[in-house]
Amino acid sequence: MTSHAATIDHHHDPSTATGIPNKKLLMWAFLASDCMFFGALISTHLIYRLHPPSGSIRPLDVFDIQLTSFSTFILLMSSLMMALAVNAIQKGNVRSCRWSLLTTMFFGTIFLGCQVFEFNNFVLEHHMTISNSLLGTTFFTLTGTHGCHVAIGVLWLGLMYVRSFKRADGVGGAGPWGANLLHLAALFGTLLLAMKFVIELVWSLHGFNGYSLTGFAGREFLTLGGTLVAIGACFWFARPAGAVDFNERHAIDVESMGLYWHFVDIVWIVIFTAVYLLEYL
Amino acid sequence: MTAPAATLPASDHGHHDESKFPLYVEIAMLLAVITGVEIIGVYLPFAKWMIVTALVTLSAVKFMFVIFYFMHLRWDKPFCTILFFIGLVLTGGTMWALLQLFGATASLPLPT
Amino acid sequence: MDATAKSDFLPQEEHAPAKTFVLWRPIAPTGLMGWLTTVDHKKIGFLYGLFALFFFIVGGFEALLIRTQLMVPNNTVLTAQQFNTMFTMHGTTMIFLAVMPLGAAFFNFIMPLQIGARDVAFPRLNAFSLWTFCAGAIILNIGWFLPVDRFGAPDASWVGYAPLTSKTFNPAHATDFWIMGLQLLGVASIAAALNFIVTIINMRAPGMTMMRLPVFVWMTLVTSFLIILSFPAITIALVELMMDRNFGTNFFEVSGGGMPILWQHLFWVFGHPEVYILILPAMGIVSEILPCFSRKPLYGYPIVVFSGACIGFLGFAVWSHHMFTTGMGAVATAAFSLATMCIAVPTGVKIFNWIGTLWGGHLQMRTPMMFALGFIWMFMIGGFSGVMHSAAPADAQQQDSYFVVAHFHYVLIGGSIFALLAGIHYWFPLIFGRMVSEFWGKLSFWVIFVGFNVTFFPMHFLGLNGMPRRNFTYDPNMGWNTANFVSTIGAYILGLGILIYFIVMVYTYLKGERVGPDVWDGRTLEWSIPNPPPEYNFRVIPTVHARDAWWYEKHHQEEIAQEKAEHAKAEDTHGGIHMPFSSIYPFVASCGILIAAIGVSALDADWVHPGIHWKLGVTLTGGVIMFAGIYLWALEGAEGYHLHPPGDDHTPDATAKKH
Amino acid sequence: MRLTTLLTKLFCLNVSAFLILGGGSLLRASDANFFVMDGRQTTIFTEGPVARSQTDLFFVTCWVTLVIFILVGAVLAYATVKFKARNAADEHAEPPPQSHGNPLVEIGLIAGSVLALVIIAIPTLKAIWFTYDVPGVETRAQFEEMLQKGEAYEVNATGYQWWWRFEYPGELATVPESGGKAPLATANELIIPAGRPVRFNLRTTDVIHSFWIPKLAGKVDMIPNRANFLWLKADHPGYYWGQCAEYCGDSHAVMRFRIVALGPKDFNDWLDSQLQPARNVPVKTAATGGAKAQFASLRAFRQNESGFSSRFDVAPLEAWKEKQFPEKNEDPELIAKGKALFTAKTCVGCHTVRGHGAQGVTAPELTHVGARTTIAAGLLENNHEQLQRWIHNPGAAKPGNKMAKGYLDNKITLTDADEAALVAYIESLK
Ligand code: HEA
Ligand code: HEA
Ligand code: HEC
Ligand code: CUA
Ligand SMILES: [Cu+2]
Repeated sequence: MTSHAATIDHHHDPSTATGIPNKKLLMWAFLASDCMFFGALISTHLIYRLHPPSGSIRPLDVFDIQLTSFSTFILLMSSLMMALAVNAIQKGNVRSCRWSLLTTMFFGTIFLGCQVFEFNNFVLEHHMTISNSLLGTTFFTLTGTHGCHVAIGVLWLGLMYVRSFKRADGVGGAGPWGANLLHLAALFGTLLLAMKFVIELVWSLHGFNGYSLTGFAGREFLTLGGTLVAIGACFWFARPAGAVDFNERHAIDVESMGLYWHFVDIVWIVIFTAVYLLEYL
Repeated sequence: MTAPAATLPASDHGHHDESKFPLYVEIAMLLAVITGVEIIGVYLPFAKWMIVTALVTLSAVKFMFVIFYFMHLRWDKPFCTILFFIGLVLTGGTMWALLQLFGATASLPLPT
Repeated sequence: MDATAKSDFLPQEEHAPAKTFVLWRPIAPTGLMGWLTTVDHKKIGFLYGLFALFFFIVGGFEALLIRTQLMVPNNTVLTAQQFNTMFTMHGTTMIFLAVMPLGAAFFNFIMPLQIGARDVAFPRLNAFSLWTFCAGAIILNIGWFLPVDRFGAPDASWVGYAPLTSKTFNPAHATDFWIMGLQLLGVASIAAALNFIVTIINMRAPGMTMMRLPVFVWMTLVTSFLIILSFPAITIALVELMMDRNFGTNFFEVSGGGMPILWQHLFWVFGHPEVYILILPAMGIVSEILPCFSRKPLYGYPIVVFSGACIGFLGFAVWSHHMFTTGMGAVATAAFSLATMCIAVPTGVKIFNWIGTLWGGHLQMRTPMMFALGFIWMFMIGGFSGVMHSAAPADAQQQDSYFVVAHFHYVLIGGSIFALLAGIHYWFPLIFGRMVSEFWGKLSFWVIFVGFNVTFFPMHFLGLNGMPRRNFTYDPNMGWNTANFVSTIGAYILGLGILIYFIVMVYTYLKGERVGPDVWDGRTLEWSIPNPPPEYNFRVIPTVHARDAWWYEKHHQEEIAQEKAEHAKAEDTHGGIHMPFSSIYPFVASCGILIAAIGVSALDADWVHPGIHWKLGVTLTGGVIMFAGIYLWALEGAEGYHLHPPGDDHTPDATAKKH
Repeated sequence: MRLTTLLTKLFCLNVSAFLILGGGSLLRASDANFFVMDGRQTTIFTEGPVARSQTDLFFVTCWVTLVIFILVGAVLAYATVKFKARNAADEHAEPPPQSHGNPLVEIGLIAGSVLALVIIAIPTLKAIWFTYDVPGVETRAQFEEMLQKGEAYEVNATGYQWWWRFEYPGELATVPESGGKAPLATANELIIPAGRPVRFNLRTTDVIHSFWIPKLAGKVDMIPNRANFLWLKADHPGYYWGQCAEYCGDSHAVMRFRIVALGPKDFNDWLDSQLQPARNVPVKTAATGGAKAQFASLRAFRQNESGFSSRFDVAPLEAWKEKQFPEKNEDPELIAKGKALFTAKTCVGCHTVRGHGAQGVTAPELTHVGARTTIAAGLLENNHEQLQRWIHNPGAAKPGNKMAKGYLDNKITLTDADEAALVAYIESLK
């Protein structure tokens, strides 16, 4: 560090006293802090699991290990895609990076969908709500906070994806920020509608929450239609249009986002073991 | 920030050239396999403490793989690792202490 | 986001890229907009200082009311409820709105100058921290202006022990304001701390190695680490409490199996590191002032630095010493008792090295030095009563008595506040280019010093004589009358001293004697620049060759002058000094957060309550504004312009041009 | 320059005037010797082994740190004086040698500090185990044995906003209402046997309180959903002051209580009388012509006005003993009226008076309230005046008080005559 700092050309030099980019350092410091956030939450959950009030719900009666394993697997794969996205942009491969970003987002959304399903299931089928039991209180708060982290990650991914279309010449339809916003809207429209569709589908197959096996007719198709429209809009916004201001110089932005995403993944690794698996012993 | 690859110090740079694609895929597979083992593990008829130890170890391994490979710590300046581990170690210590405090008999809640 | 880096590899365009109206960026506006959009670490630091001093007066005023009520037994100046509100807000205000931001003011203003940087690593994030801090301060205090029955100011003490803070025992929204206020202050502090960490690690001038950092910078770094690692604990505790109050969860709800003791643990996991967050910057300041006025380097620099880090680390291992009376069991009590005692060792090391610094020096008894010496004496007393607390069984008698109040005011006022006041005096000539008169400075010191001791020393006796804290009244037959009376008189003297201090500051700011740069014959880099410092801080980024960098420069002038000239030339060929654009979006985002937080604090647990839609509407509106602010902030990018300081080869009128 | 000098002189003059005047008024104040610390809640002059161990430890810490303070302070003072620049020439002299430190000195000082801490740590550890050595906390059987042998005593103490309930699990009192027996319960005045270790099971039903009798033992908190214990022993019979030490809401400051430690015989006598149901004052004996109780109508009390007569304050233990006997000039008719009112005004909904049909549980037990020296959790002396002050407007005496809320909820209004009758009745409950 010492000799390095003394020898670098300090003027306008993008590299820093340590050679670590500022954004990366910021991210690592933030993650160190985030450890403590989740540490406090997980501790709360475990403490109450060690001292459950009498007559409380048994986790095994509500948990669904298949679903959780599936979403764990999906989140792991999203981490892989994230790593690939960083790898791609570091080599200046914008197209590949975009696809990886989209896949990451997609997996993230599936994870969230699973969580929405899981929460609904717990509340409606097993009557475990956030307020009627201590288990519900700590479980929903912990996994919900994690879910919020995933959701913020998906949002960030979406912003990055849309940003990758920023034109190098700075011109474009409603101005760069207007087009940007619409593109973003289309993207999240797609994700939300698709998620809604899938959940409706599953519900109707399970036949609860006001849906019945035979009821697969009206609402679902409406959602499906909306999804398709939104996808179309995404394609339209993503049409090739000249050079973009997005390349290996922006690798650090993608990389710091990736750090966040992977962190969310490792938190889940801990939650999966501490909150779910240990209960099965 | 936004350091273009070209201006990064050479030591950092070299790794960006050869693709890590295969490595990443391998690691992802490894992680999936470990997760599978964990899930099966909880149903195995071993002593509880053994399974708990195994689960904790396996999770720790996954954790380390993700931070050192996916999150690049292995190739980054050691300072990043130090930075993160300060947080990690303090969190671990605090969680341990909290669980101990609430595990002690003197801290039990009132019997209901 | 970083200002200095990007321009080099962006195409050096002659004209700014086409920008729409929303993303238009002010270069160097003045007036109100100038302050709201500023990203200059010095202006931000100044604002932090201004707000902090304002709240110090507010908190002090609350303290005087507390003391007035306690002046005589069975007094009726305040009602019980008002009194409880007063000490709650006094504690909260002093800690979160006075001492912490005053520390942040110095971090912002001084730290970049000491490491030879032109700004912090993320200037806009810095502005965001400032405005979010303001939002938190507003929410904390908003209750004063609302009806007492349903809102009112918080009155659950600064530690807010569950279940007194639950809806059952505290139905008014006062507690919700307290929760959301602290939550925002946490966000602001964490964001600022992250920024400082990156700045210190990454923005050091060439040659400024970690072991050459001024001790104040080191303490900033340690403090920042404490902030990012301890605030999450209270954030989570507050989230849980908020959920209990608004969403019917059971974290601290006994009827649902919750354990209120958990709140105490989470709070003190934060709370103890927090007290070191308050003292370490102070120690940093003192470690700057003593060498300067002894004309000698700090004695044992490496060990002072190391002991600072050590205190920070140990600070995470002792939280339960605030809970000795909660019946943790013998083993846990013993463990925390011993761990707490250990902290005396690194702290002692600092004291010894400060004395070592004085030893053999040429001590110049200027006002900052007086405050710094006062700090050592008073902090020692406070530290020793801390050690008395750490002996758990003895603490069983002292906990929640005035002995604790005496302890923490000795470390907080005799420690933190003395050092911060010293810092204001010390850096005043640098910041404003004027110097405080020695006579008035010393007078304020002595009045404060006397007033402080008269106020708080008798409290030790009160505590040992069994007077519990947080008491709005006491009976005349307890043997507490005189000590309380003396203490109140002392508080008035102290208030007078502080009044003198502030009047002198304001007078000096307006009319004080103008001074040239480097009035104190300083040792660190901030003294190498003109005062008040120019926007860009350093005409040429310095190259550091030794620990007390500026002292070294002064003694190796030719060598340095040559080096500087070369660097200046190099900089000009790159197009001048790079400055970041101002931005309004951090302010917008903070406003959004403020509105959303007000909405959340007004929510009711009863979700079919008639006003709920309106309140949700406010919350969502705030959320949308916040999101819009962050979105546009991200979109506008971290660009900047180039500046040619007057006096170089370029035409003077071309001081600012966009690229 | 001249002006400054003048101002300085004036200032000094003012300060001295102030000090003289202030000093004078201080000396006149009642407890000018506050540094003696011999107040009613002193932690320095202790009267039981637990508090003594804590005070002894305090003095160890105090002496060790005092010695360090003197040593370090002396060096600091010496350095400040010795190396001070005396004049301008001195200030502008060549800077002193730029020395950087000496590892040997550092190590020596660190070792010294550690040593000092060890001196503190050893008695600390001893005292921790001593205070945590609550009788019979390990097994119930062992504790029963100790109780049998009279080596220990047990009391359940429960904190309420803002009063205390004390229950004696080993003493069964007759409950005429149910025809059975129930553990003896009292409120706000704690009677313990002197010379016997007493174990307290500390509980709370609402928020956190802290149980503190400074002269007998350091405090232990009462925490919801948590079982805490404390033990203490009073060396000899005496009257003690206690107070809630954890902020618990509006009236935390006036959540006080009194403790009476009694010798074996007195204690047994007290128990015997307490185990009885509340006393009935037969109306007929009134004919014997006891003087009618006189009640002046209530004078206005200032907010926070002290609730004690100085006579009681000087000799509280004697006052307590007096209180154990029926009042001298009882007015049976008035008492009977009060008894009726007690039911009519719904006091019975909250308070228990064993044998008089009152079985409320949310408020202090009043079966033998007349035999206590204080009411409203140690805030007011138990005499006509203060009783009337209390039932006239409980909220004024104790802010936020739950009884005041009860008045509102149950729409209780009392006339002066009602108050007089109720007071007479309450005083008769011995
Ligand atoms: C600036 C803030 C600050 C600082 C620096 C400290 C420093 C210390 N504090 Fe303090 N403390 C508070 C702020 C602070 N505290 C506050 C606000 C509370 C109350 C919170 C509330 O309840 O509202 C509190 C409460 C508090 C308690 C809980 C009391 C109770 O409620 O029962 C304890 C218990 O152990 C404690 C201990 C200590 C110790 C051991 C130190 C040590 O760090 C002190 C070390 C310093 C020295 C010892 C002096 C110098 C050393 C030498 C000269 C070397 C040689 C000395 C020896 C070997 C002894 N503090
Ligand atoms: C850094 C923190 C800090 C600071 C600086 C102070 C400063 C002061 N505090 Fe502090 N105090 C706390 C932190 C702090 N306090 C905390 C955390 C608590 C615990 C809260 C709780 O229990 O929850 C507490 C509690 C507390 C109590 C105990 C309340 C109780 O338990 O019932 C008391 C009582 O005397 C007190 C007094 C004072 C006084 C007299 C000052 C003085 O130093 C103030 C000096 C300042 C001024 C006087 C104002 C400036 C001048 C003017 C406004 C000009 C006008 C002046 C005149 C007209 C004379 N404080
Ligand atoms: C809401 C229920 C409630 C009602 C109704 C009520 N009280 Fe009380 N009472 C209380 C509570 C609670 C206290 C303890 C207050 C405290 O000290 O904080 C108390 C305290 C007292 C005390 C002091 C007891 C002691 O030992 O300190 C007396 C005497 C008393 N009440 C008498 C009465 C009378 C007479 C009435 C009817 C006119 C009455 N109370 C009605 C709740 C009630
Ligand atoms: Cu009960 Cu304070
Ligand atoms: Cu502490």
